[in-house]
Amino acid sequence: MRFDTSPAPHVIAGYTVPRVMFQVLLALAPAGIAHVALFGPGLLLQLSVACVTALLAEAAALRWRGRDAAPALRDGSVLVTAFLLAFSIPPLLPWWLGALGTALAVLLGKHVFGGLGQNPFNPAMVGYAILLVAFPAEMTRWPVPMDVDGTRTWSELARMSFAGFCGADLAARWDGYTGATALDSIRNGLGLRYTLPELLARGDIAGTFGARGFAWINLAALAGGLYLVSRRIVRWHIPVAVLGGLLVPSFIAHGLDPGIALGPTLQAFSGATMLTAFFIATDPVSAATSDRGRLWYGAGIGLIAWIIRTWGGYPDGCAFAVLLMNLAVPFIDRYTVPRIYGRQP
Amino acid sequence: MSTDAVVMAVLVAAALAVTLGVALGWAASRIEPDADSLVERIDALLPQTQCGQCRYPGCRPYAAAIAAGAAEIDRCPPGGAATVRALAALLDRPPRPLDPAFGGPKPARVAWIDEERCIGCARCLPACPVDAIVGAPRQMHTVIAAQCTGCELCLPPCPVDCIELRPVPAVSLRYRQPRAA
Amino acid sequence: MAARSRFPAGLALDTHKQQACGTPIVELALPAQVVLALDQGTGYGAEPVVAVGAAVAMGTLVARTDHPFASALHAPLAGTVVAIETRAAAVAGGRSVCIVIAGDGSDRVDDGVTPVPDADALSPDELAQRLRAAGIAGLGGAGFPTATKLASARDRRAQTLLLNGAECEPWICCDDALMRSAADDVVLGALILRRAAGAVRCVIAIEDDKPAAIAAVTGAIGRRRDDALTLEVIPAVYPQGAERQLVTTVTGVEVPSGGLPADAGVICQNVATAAAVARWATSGEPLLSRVVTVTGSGVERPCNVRAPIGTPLAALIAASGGYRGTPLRLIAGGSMTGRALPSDEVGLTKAMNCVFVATRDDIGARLGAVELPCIRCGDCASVCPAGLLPQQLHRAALADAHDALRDLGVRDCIDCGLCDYVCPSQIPLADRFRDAKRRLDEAAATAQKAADARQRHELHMRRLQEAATAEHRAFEDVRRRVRQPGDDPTDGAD
Amino acid sequence: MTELLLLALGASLVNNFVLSNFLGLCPFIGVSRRFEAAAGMALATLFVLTIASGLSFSLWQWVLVPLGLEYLRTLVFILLIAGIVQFTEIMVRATSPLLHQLLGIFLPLITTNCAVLGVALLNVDRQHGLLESLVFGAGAGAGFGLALLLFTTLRERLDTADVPQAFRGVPVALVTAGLMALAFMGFAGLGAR
Repeated sequence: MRFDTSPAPHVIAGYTVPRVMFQVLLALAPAGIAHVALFGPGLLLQLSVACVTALLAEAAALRWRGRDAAPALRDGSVLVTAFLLAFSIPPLLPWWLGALGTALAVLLGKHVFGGLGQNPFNPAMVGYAILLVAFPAEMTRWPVPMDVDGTRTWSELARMSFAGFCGADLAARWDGYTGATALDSIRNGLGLRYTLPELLARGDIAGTFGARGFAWINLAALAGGLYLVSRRIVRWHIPVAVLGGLLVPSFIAHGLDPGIALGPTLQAFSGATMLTAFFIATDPVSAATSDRGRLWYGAGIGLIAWIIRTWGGYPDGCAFAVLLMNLAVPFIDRYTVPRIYGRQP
Repeated sequence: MSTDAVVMAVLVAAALAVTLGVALGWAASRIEPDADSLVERIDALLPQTQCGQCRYPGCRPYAAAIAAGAAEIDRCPPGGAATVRALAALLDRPPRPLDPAFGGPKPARVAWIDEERCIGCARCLPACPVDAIVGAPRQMHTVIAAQCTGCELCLPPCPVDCIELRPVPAVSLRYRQPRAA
Repeated sequence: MAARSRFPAGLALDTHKQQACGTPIVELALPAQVVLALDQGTGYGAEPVVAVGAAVAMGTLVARTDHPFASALHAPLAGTVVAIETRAAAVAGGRSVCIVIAGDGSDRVDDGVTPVPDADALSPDELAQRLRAAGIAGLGGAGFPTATKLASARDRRAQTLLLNGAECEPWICCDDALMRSAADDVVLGALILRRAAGAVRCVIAIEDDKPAAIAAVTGAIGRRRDDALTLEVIPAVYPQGAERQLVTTVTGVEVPSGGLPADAGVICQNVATAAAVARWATSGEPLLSRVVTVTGSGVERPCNVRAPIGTPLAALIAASGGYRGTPLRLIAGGSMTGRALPSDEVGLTKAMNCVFVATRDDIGARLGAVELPCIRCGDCASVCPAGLLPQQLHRAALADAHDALRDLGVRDCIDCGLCDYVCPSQIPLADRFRDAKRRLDEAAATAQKAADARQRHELHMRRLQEAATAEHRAFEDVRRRVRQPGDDPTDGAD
Repeated sequence: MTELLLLALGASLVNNFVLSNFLGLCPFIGVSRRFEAAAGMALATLFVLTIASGLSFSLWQWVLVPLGLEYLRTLVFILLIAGIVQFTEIMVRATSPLLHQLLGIFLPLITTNCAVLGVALLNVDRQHGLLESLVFGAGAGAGFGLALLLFTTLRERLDTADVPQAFRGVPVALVTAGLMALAFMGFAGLGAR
């Protein structure tokens, strides 16, 4: 009898890239529900545009390279990029900006470098940063969340989201329904020499434990993130380091000057903190690769985000922090090779 | 602009130039360049066939020529693309294909003496750059295959053309698979 | 109290051991023919000392060797040598010269096989010599001659003999079965080996998922009353049985990169090797047979079989009730590191501890695997028992970057296959690394050859130079002598 | 002290000469294929920038201004920088011939690295003192070196990536540099408040 002589090992665990990616999408669901409940259905509109654009861009890039697009479309990685971008942009963004950002993310952030596994930068953050730099006004206009003012109904929010999605002039009809995010308001307020307690006392910025609206999204993202950690799809190093890098300095600064510096709770539950810590920074392709390297990488993201939030020109520095640490990844990898068994340290 | 100002400007510029010139000249005379270490590192990447196909008399002279910038890195057919790649990496130059003017890559071969036809003239002995031919005048000669680099330098001196190049006998490299029992 | 696993990582795998382990060891009837490969799995072969047509008895020496990595072969049955030819074999490269012996059905024993009168009276050196002559080699999977290992342990003054009963690889359970049925043999062999290695203590290490074997060995040790002979129960984590990892688990010391366990003061031997030593000490029988697990969904009745070395695998499978279903791969060893064999006509080797007949049920996930690009998830690094970064090694291997491969420690890879097993992109990492190691070996050989050539070239040039100088000097001498009379016309006396 | 620290941080990160001001792109693209070469270039540039800042300031303050020769500054600075670069080249060739080979033409070209002249001129324009000039020069040099080393390690990683044929080599390097500049925009406005 003849047999096939493939090399060892002859078994594999069978936990594949598509399954990892779809677990990540699943873990985003709680944050998505919170997002829709607080900011209206804009997220769903952005998601649909982002997903369609991402799949088309991925297919086009692979067709152009003469490769089979089917396995790449099935592996789900491009959908993760689309989801992360859709979660990061304001739900009121005109659809063509969402589409532009997604196309840039997939083409410039990923396929220029060779596609899955090759990109040094997080594609979603590339798309987001380009949009933020090029369209600062559109990118900082958010709906006023549901938990700020009880007189607004969700259906009004829905109609406004749709109008914004279609590119209508929101200022004409929906003024008062849109505004800056909490971090942006705090930043502007501090710029006008208000103190932090004064700003927080206004009530439209922060609730009991974090920023209005964003606190719940962050909480939901934390829950989804903990699910990923418990399933060992995401290992704990990066989230812990990101949160440590952000919260430790904010704790110290808040203790030194509570009049200006944001406290750790507010930092943790505002902006894109949890989304960054558990979903964006943990993209393995653009993250450092050893456990020790991942601690450095995550701490760097947290610290840079804190620096930008505290002194920088942008209210939420998470995207830039991720990109800045992305470009340091090969450098980190070079100096954080773990000790090999049997070798001297 | 007054003449004084022009004179002053010229003087200042000239003074600066002279000062720098003297300082640099002094530095250049005091600090000796060390070229050998680079030649060593280049030589270590060459295949040491000593075949002279690069038109230098051996590998080290070619390495010296590369280090001095007198020769390109594409002149070594026995090393083939791998050697060009290694040299390009060492010197951070773009890799380039072998220059066909210096011969093309050939399969690894070693010299073999047809002992029936060898007349024992011993002319091939000094020609071999690595002393891989054993023999004495009026004795039959033999090539030590393991030491032959396939440089072909023994072919021209042979008066009866009894040397030919044959494929390298397959050397099996034993790689033992470690086991987790 | 189980010791904590102290090597970098590892993973608890599905062991699939119960299939074969339920029944006692089957004694195989003598096969009609045996195929003895001269290379028994180490890559080095012995030399035949019999000719075709020679009559042999059980235990007759048929191939001898002086090579430290090859082991002597003895006829496992009485009969006639019918062929000495290259055949398919369970060795690297897939082929080896084999001695084929047809049995005559008798149980004639060679006159040389006599009981060892008193193994305790022999010096360690003599013991090692006798073990080498008896062809005893590592039965754990490597097939490395025991005497060679003993010699290196004595050279390095290793103090501890570590008897490996971990048997961490899935599907294999021959050592478990042997320890349960012949624990006294294992302990006797351990004591002989301890003396032969010059070690002062002996530790038998067994994974905690083999309670019956642990009980049997505990009993056997109790009967010996030897303080320097202990049992260590270790966690069942793959690759616990890999030599380096086992040394670290039991002693807490790491084997230096590129070194031997003896450099950490330990010599490892398999429990089955110890049992074979005991068999030799009591009956004088050289290594003629071994216990092998025949298992997998592709055989009717998985079991452990004691079979003569050289038994064609087809005969082993027949003894296990024959094939079942559609066997796809015939694997010598377990599912993680076993070598897939092309045919069931190859003979059992000393190194072969398992015959794993795999169907789609066993290896289906591997068969359907589609390789995707590496996403640097690092799962491989988190299981690597050598503390390597397989994801970085993979990039270096694809780029054929030799310096990076060396720096990242591809040579420290023990080929356990775990990175491959967990990879979500289903990249055949283990095979890539095997290939990279082979290319590094080739490059090193080429570099060595170039360095030799360079040295000889320098000598050659110096000699040419000296010859030229000598010739010049001789020429000058002659010229001076020719000129001298003219230079001094008064000098005509001589 | 805080002022000086902020000056150094500003010159190295916020207004990074390569990634924010796009000065010195020639060695940034040219000497970023290999880490050893990039490290050598980073050190050489740091050295030249610091020394040139100090010397050019001294010449300006104590020679050109007293003599009323301010209009000669470009000429004098370039001459000075060329001299320092030549000195650096002699040093490099003596200490590491391999590094000299690796840097090749880019070593003398530090002379034309506009970052060096830029720093010298900015020192004069911003009326920095001697210490400030040195710190500004060193900060700019450190920022250049940091950007160069990060870029080099990124490019080394891209060497083994499956980059589309059309983007291999310099194109993908330029895209990467662009994305690095995008990331550095995150520092924009830092300290403005």
